[in-house]
Parts: sequence; structure tokens; C-alpha cells
Amino acid sequence: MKDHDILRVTAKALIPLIFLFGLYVQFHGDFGPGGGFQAGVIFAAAIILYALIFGLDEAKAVVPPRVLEIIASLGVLLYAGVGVVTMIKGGTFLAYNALDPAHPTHGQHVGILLVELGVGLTVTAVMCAIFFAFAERGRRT
Amino acid sequence: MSATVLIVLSMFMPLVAGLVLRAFDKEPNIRDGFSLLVAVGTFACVCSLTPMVMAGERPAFQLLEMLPGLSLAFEIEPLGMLFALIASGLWIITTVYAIGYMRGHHESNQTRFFTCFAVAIGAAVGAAFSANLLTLFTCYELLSVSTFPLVAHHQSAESRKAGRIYLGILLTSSVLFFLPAIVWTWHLTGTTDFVAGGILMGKIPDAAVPLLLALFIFGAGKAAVMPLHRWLPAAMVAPTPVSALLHAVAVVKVGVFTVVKVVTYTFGTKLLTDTGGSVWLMYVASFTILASSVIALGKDNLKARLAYSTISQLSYIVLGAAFANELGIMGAGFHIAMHAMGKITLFFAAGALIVLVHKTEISDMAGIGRKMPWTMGAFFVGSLCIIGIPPTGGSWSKWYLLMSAADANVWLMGVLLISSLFSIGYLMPVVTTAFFKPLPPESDHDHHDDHHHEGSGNVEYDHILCVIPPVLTAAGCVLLFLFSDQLYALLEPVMAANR
Amino acid sequence: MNIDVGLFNYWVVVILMVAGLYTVISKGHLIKKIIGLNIFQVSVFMMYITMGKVEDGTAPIFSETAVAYSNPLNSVLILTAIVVGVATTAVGLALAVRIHEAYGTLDESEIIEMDGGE
Amino acid sequence: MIDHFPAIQVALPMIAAAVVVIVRNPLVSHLIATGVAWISAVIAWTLLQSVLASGPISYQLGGWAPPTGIEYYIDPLNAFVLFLVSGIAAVVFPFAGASVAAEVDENKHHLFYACLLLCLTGMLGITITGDAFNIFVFLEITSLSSYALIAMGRDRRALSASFNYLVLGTLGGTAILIGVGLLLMQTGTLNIADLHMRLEGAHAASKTVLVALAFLTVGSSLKIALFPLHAWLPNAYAHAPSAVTALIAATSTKVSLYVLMRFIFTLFGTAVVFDVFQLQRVLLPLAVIGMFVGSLVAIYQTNIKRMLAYSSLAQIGYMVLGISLVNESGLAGSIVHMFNHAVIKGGLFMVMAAVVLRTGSADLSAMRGLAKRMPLTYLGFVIGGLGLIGVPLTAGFISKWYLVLGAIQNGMWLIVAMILLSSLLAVIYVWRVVEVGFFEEPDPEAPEIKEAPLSMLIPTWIMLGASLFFGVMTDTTAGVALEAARQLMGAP
Repeated sequence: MKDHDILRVTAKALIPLIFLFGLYVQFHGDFGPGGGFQAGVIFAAAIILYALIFGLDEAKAVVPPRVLEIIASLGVLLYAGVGVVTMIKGGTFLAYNALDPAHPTHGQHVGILLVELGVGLTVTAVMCAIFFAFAERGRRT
Repeated sequence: MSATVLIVLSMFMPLVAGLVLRAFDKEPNIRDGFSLLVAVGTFACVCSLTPMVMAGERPAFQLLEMLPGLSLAFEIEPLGMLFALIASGLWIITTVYAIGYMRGHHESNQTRFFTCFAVAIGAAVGAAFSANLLTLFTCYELLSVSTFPLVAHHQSAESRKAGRIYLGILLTSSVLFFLPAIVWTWHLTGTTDFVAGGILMGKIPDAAVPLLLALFIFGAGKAAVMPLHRWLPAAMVAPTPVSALLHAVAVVKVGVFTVVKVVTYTFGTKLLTDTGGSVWLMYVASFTILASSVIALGKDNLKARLAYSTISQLSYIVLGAAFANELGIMGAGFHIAMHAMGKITLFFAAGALIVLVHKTEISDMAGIGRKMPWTMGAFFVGSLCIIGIPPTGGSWSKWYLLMSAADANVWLMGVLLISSLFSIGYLMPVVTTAFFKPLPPESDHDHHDDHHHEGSGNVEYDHILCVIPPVLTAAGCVLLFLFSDQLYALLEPVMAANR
Repeated sequence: MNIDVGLFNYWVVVILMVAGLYTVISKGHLIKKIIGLNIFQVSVFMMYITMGKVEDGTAPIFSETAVAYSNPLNSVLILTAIVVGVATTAVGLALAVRIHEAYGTLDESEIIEMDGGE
Repeated sequence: MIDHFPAIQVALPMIAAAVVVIVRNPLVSHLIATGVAWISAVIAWTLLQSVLASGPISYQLGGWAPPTGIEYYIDPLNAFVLFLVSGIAAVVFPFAGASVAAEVDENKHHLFYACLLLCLTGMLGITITGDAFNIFVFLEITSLSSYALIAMGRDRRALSASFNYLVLGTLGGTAILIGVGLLLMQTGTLNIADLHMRLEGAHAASKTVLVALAFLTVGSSLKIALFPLHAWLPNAYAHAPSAVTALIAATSTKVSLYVLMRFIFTLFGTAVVFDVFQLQRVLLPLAVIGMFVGSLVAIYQTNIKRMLAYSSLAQIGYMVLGISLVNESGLAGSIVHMFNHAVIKGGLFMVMAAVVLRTGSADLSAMRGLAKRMPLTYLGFVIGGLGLIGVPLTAGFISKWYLVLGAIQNGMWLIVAMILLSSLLAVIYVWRVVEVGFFEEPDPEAPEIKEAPLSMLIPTWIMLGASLFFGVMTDTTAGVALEAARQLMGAP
């Protein structure tokens, strides 16, 4: 679909907006509807759109599958890492209060943001990986 | 050495030796020598325990607690002592015999043979020493499994089928009947220990006594009470040393030993006589005695005939237990020893015929006694012991059993007498055929056959390793007659406990 | 039959659930089975959401004007369940693709036949 | 540190899975997975000892007190299962190396180990959590990773087997989700202990609770592969990579069985399940039929992995039977059989993995005379087989003892006979293999076969040695099982 100018232009205009919206959903999740899951899917949607318009190879050049694997793992590690840090700081697993004992609420903010970021990263990477995995199949045969 | 060490040694030496033997797969001489050494060592250990037991001690040893409240434990009482003595003592002679037999017969897989043999003996001694039903059951099953490779030794389709029947019947009966009987006993009494006088008195409804006894009797399928006798003839495809020691002594004796043990130490004879719980067993045992004697009469294959004779003789012991009085128990204990000595002699002789002159059918044995006087002479003495004629040990056990029957059920004296006639009927013709019928002229075909097997032109009528063992055990039959007071002294406490 | 309107959602849940289950069992086509599974799962999502709904309650987001909120717990649970559902579907489809590559068909009975009836 | 063991137990394999994906190197992945499995086992052992010494442990995730927050709750039963799962993993993970190298593409090894670790995470999570919904989540983690693992088998049949498992597993998982939802509807809580308290009162016999019980039972029975919900199991076990079969066969159905026990005994309580709803009337016949169908079908299998799979079906029957006897001995038999069967079957599948590695086939005909070529491996099969039959001195005997005792205590003589008869069927299918190996000569034209590598032999023998060890030293197994059964049956 590289030859369709309208699609290319529209996509180029849309993709940054999608990312921006994704960021909003990601980091506004503790005040309004949103969070890591939703944001992750939105990020992935942007990348998938890019792949649809500009082709799989272009998209893979931007986010190689190997990088996706690493991002997915990093997301999990970030999530679990927060848990580990809270344990080290004397709370139970994922007890955000322990992140900032002086200001428990602040600790909760930090904790939930980090955890949601981890979720977001993983979801993005996994959604893209699923897409790549399926998209690749048809071409091989 | 302390009693504990001796108990451990006498059980585990054979077991461990079995494993060590595998290492000498390539060195038959070392392997066989080592087997013999272990056999002697085991017997020495068992013997050195005997004076303690005779003096009234009950050496005990708890190996480990298998289930909460249930342990693998060993305690030596007179019956077990007797059984262990027989099993380990005859093991020495059988090992000598087996070395001659296996080599003379050019058997394959000899290492596996000696390994399994050693393990089986270890299990038999373990069963003899066991202090509770669970331990007895464990050793019983170990014995079944370890003797399977011996039965299926030839690996032919026939021997594998026999092996399947063997293991099938023994495992099925023990798992299906023996195990629930033990669990039931545990459920009723909270223990499975062997206690003189029994543990079930007052704990079991009268109506359930025959049922529980039936579970035990048929669970101990090795006692070959009909209809669970089919495994014994099937097992005769095994090499003769196996038939001799295991299927005339260790395996079957574990079966009847279990029966006697259960009657005296779990039920207690008093419970059985009070409730009449063992009356049915008298008739079943009597039927087995007569029926298998009749079958034995019709068998031309010597080993098959001996197998059915064994079934019949085993039921003597079961019958003695079923009488559930002191003389019956004494007779049963005596007969364990006497039958072992007599029957092993017969099997040794039968095996010598197979390995030396390749004769298995009785009708082929005309005149063989003149060529093999020692072997057939031993066979004759062994026969006397089985029939129960002085001067052999068998006469004592028959005596006690008859006395016991007079107490318990006079009519069954008739069964004992008739069956003695039967045993004359199936054993004596072998002797007369061997000694008094003329030797047929040797055909060329036979020569050729012998040449093939022996590697020399002449049939070798006496191989020293095959001839000495039957002569020794035949002498044992006579010695048991002469020194039966020792045996009586050993078993006296069992009798006292059942008075 | 007198149908309680308040239970309307649950009727839908039941219908979807049975329809999904029926599809899974009766259809031999692997993709249709996955679709059936999805319908089955969606019915459960609906059940959870429905039971969390509080009459006149708004979405459970803090607001000055709201009087009652619906139960947020159910939404959170179902969010997790949806993720699980998506993952299952993805794995199922991936398997279907590879089955198609290996067998050349997506029909269950043909596959069983090619496997020798196991 | 020790306070956090419950969280570490679950988090560690999860973190390791992520690390493995990043690392990517097969050897390093293998080492990490093995190390983690060993640490998990040590943690689980510590937890078990602590629970036995000083009572149940409650760990509040995120610092929220139950019933609001998610609670990890460890009592003797799940401490025991935790130890079982991580212990098996600790033996199977090092073992997997040689088998996986032969059966899975090199470039997928890191993903394989990641899935293996995720599977472990899931199973530990199911076991440790005290929250009904959490069970569902971890169950799906386990299932998803097992689908992937099974699909990595060499044969294309692995794919269809995995798909089958996926469909049925998802149905099972969703059924559990429905059940949990209904309970949530009735009580408004997800914490198992809290649910139990709320169900004890007026709600006990309501229709919603009954339907919830039905869904939860069916859902977990699907995962357990209780007859007739076992259709996924034989092919999945037969065609998965050998190491995966060893792990899954040993642990995954056991964990599901634990879930069923947890639902029945802790969540609903015996009074509701057995007195009011009479669940034993359903479970008992199914268990008995399963015992016989599994064993009978196993006798006719020529693929030994499949044969062992059907035997698992029969053994599952025993475990469910123990539950449906509704007394302490039966339940203890069920719990202890869970452990013993895991060890025995794990060991047997490890033996088969070695056979497949060397002969390239799990077929009976390939095992002709194998005892001479691979004596140690084959001896392992005999030991495991005797354990399946339940010969004394093997672990299998202990479980049979308690099951029979339980049945006798109920006066169910027919059941006693059934238990023993079906264990005799095991003799037939085990003995077939033993005979072929020991009493038939190998095909003279077959290529020379070597003994299995030490990296496989040692773990296999550790596993089978354990089956012997726990057949005579029963403090940890039968002792804990009795204690757990006592607590589950509600005795003080």
C-alpha cells in the first residue's frame, strides 16, 4: 500500500497523534480511565498501522522482533522490579507505600506509574509480536 | 556380634550380594565363588542367632517407620528361626548344585540368575524374621518379583508365558486378598504386629473371622491352596535349582509360613477354635491334598509330578494350621522343615537326571538307577521323607499332624492316611522304574544327542557338583529324624503360647 | 413465560454462553472453534460486568457530582480476563496457522484421519 | 528475607522468564532456569517446614489486608504441593537440556525455557494464592505456557494435540471463571477464607452456590483430566517434547487436583459439598470408571508415552476417589498419591525421554532388548513401573494403603476390590514393557544404542530414587498428608 499517497500522508499525520494519545492514556490512568493495558494496545495500534501502510519490512526495521522480545521482558522486569524494591524497602511485594515511607500517597503514585509503564511496555511489545508473527506467515508460503 | 548386626547381615548380605554379583558378569569363577561365600556367610549369621532364640530371647530390630505407626521391623521367633535356617542352609547346597547345573546345561544369563537368586533368599530370610504383617507382605512381594526372572529364565515364549502365570497369580492374590486383609486388621486393631496368642481376640465380630482368614489364606497364594495352585506347575519351566530351592523351599514355604504365622500370631488359635473360623479351611486343605495327589499320579513328567506333590504337601501344613491346636502348629512347623529337606532332595535328583542324561519323563527312566546309584538312592530317601516313613524326618511331622487331627476332627485323619498312600503311589514307581526295570539299549539317536550337549562321546552319569547335593540333603532327611528333639525344643515356645 | 426485564442481561449471557459452547463442540473447523471460545468467554465478561453494575451508578471514576459508583472490582477482574482471552485466542490462532501449514487443512475430522485415528 | 518467601516463590521464576528472553543464549538460559528451579525448591522446603512448625502463613500482596487485597495463604496442603511442584521442576529442568537440544530448534531454546519458567510461575501461583480469582489467572498462565510447550514437539501431531488442549483447557478455565463470578455475586468477596465464612451461613444451600460448585468442579475436573473430561490428555502427553511431558505429567494435573481440593474443602467446606450437595455421588463413580478405563486402554497402547498417559488417567481416578471417600484416610491417600504419582510418573516419562533420545521412538517395538543396551535407564522403568503397581517399598504402596484404609473405614468393600483390581491392571501394562526389554533379544540389524547421557540419567535416578525413598521414609509425605487431611476435614 506504499503507493497510496492519501493513506501514507494520513498515516504519517495520525501515527504521532496515536502515540500521544497512548501516552495520555498511559500516564493519566490513575486519574481517569486508562492504564497500561489500554495504552499498550494503542501504542501497538500505531506500530501496526505503520506496518500496514509501509510494509512489514519497514516496520521491522523500526522495531526489530528481537527488540520487541527485550521490551516485553523489560516490562515484566519493571513490574517485578517495583515489587522487589518494595520488599527491600521493608514492605510486602508491591506495597507501594514502602516506596516513600514519609509520604505513602506519593509512594503509591510512583509505584502505580512504574507498574503501569511496565504493563504498557509488555502489552505493546507482545501485541506487535503477535501481529508480526501472523503477518509473516502468509508471506512465507 | 550383637543380635541386631546379625539380623541385618543375614538379610542384607544376600540382597547386597545380588547387586555386587552384577559386577562380576565377565568373571564366572569369581562370581560363583562369591555366591557361595555369601551363602555360607548368611547361614553362619543365621546359625549364630539360633542359640539366642533357643534360649528364649527374641532378638528384634526396627529398620524404619514406613507409615506412621507401621514400621518395617524384624523380630525372630522360633518359627521364623526355623524357616530362616532352612532357607539359608539349603542355599549353600543349592549354590553348589546350581554352579554344576548351570554350567553343565550351558545356560545363558547366568549372572542374572545368581543375582535374582540371592535377592530371593534375602527376601525369604526377611519374611522369616518379619515382626509384623506389613514387613511380611513387603518381603513376600519382593520375593515374587525377584523370582520372576528366574522362572522366565530361558526367555522362550513358553517360559515367558509361565512367568506371566506365575507372577499374575501371585501378585493378584496377594494384592487382591492379602493387602486388604492387612489393612482390615490394622483398621480393627490399630496394629499389625505378630503377638503370641493373636491380636484379634475381642476386636473382630465372630462372623467376620472366617472371611478375614480366607483373605489371608488365599492372599498367601504361595501356599498354593486350591484353586490358587496353578502357578506352581507353571513355574517348573525354571532351571531345576530354582525349582529345588525356591519352588520347593523358599517361595512355597513363605506361603505356608505366612499361614501358620497368621493363625498363631494374628488370630491366635483360641479365637479360631472358639469361633470355628478355620473349619472351612480344614476341608479346603483336605481337598487340595487329595486332588493334587490324584493329579500327581497322572503326571509322567517328573518335575510336574513333584510340583503337584508339593501342592499336596503344602496343604498338610495349612491343614495343621487349620486344626488350630498346639499339636497342629507343631506338626505344621515340623512339616515345613521335613518337606523342605525331602522335596529339595527329589528336585536335586530330578535336575541331575535332566542335566546329565537329559531325561524328564518318568517312563524314560527305566534302569537309570543302576547307572546313577547315588542320585537315585538319594531320591529314594527323599521319597521316604515325603511319604513319612522312618527313619526319615517326615514321619515325625505326619505323627504330630495325625495327633492333631485326632483332637480337632477325627475324620480328617483318614485324609492324611489316604494321601500318604497316594504319595507312595506317585513316588515309589519312580524308584522302582529306575532300579528294577532294565536299561533300554542306547540308540544312535541318543548318542548323537548327547554328543551335541556334552561335547564328548559318553554320557557323564555323575558330575560331582550334581551328585553331592542330593546325597547331602538325603542325609539331612535322616538326621532330622534322629535329632528331632532339637527341633521340638526350638518350636516348644510356639506350642506353649497356643496352649 | 414471564421474563424479568431486570435479568435481561443475564438472559443474553446465558444465550451467548450456550451458543459459544455449542459452536466449540459442534463445529469441526478450528477457526470456528476459536470463535466459539471467544463467544463463550465474552458471555462471562458480560456476566461479571452486569453484576457489578449499580443502579444509577456511574463509571467508577472519582467525580464531584456522582452519587453512586458501579463496582470497579468487576471491571478490573474482567480486564484481566480479557487479556487472558486475547492471549488464548492468539495462541489458538497461531496453532491453527501452523496446523494449516503442517496438514494443509483446518478441518478437525480430516486432521484426525491424517493422524491415523488417534 | 524469610518473610518474603511467599512472594519470591512466585516472582522469581517470572523474573527469570523475562531475563531468559533477554539473554537468549541456550546454555545460559538453561543454567538460569535450573538455578531458579533449585532456589524455588529450597524456598518451598523452608515454607513447608515453617508451616508445619508454626502454623499457616499469610502474605498480603501490596500491603492490603484480606479480604480486600490479594492474600497468599500457605497451609500444610499447599506448602506440600509447592514443594512437590518446585521439587519436580528442580529435577526436570536440569534434565531437559539434552532432550530439548535434540527435539527443539536451537533458536527457540530461550523461548522454551521462558515458557517452562512461566509454567512453573503459574503452577506455584495457583498453589500459593488465597484468592479465587487469582487462581484463575495463574491457571491460565500455566495453561498458555503449556500449550506453547506442547506445540514445540517434533511431530505435527503435537500441534493438533496442543490445539485440543487449548480448546478444552480454555473451556475449563472459563468454567472456573464463571464459578468464581457466581460466588462473587453471592458474597461479594474473592478471598477463599472469607468466602468460606460467608458461605457457611444462610447462603450455604442456595442455587447460586450449587451452580458455582458445579462450574468449579467441572472446570477443575477438565484440568485434572478426570474421566470423561480427559480427551486432551493422551495426545498432549504423547507428542509434547519429552522433558515437557515429564514436567506437565508430574505437576500440572496435580496442581489442578489441588485446586479442586481447595475449592471443595476450604472454599465450600465439607458440610456444603458432601452433606448438602452430595458431590461424592458424582465423583466416586467417575473416579472408579476412570481407573478402569485408563488402565484398560493403557494395556492396548503400543506407544509407551501414550500408555503412560492413559495410566495417568487411571491414577487420577485414584486421587479423586480419595477425595470422594470423605474421610481423613481417603483424603490423605489422595494427597499422598498426588505426590507419589508425580514422582513416579515424572520418573517414568524421564526414562521415556532417554529412550526417545537414543532410539528415536517411544514405540514398544523399539524397546526390544533395550535392557541390555541401556541397563540403567531400563532398570529405572522397572522401578517406576513397580511404583505404579504399588508394590511395597515403593511410594505407590503408601498411597494405596491409605486409599484402601479409607474405603474400609467406610465399609465400601466393593471399592476396596476396585482399587486393588485396577492396580493389578497396571501390572499388565507395565510388565509388557519389562518383558520386551529384558526377555527379548534386540534386533540384530538395529544400530548400536548407547546408554543415556549422565545429564539425563542422574535426574532420572534422583526422581526414581525419590519414589523409593518416599516409599519407606514417609514422614514428609504421609505425615504431612495426614496433617493436611486432618485440617481440611475440619478437625481441630
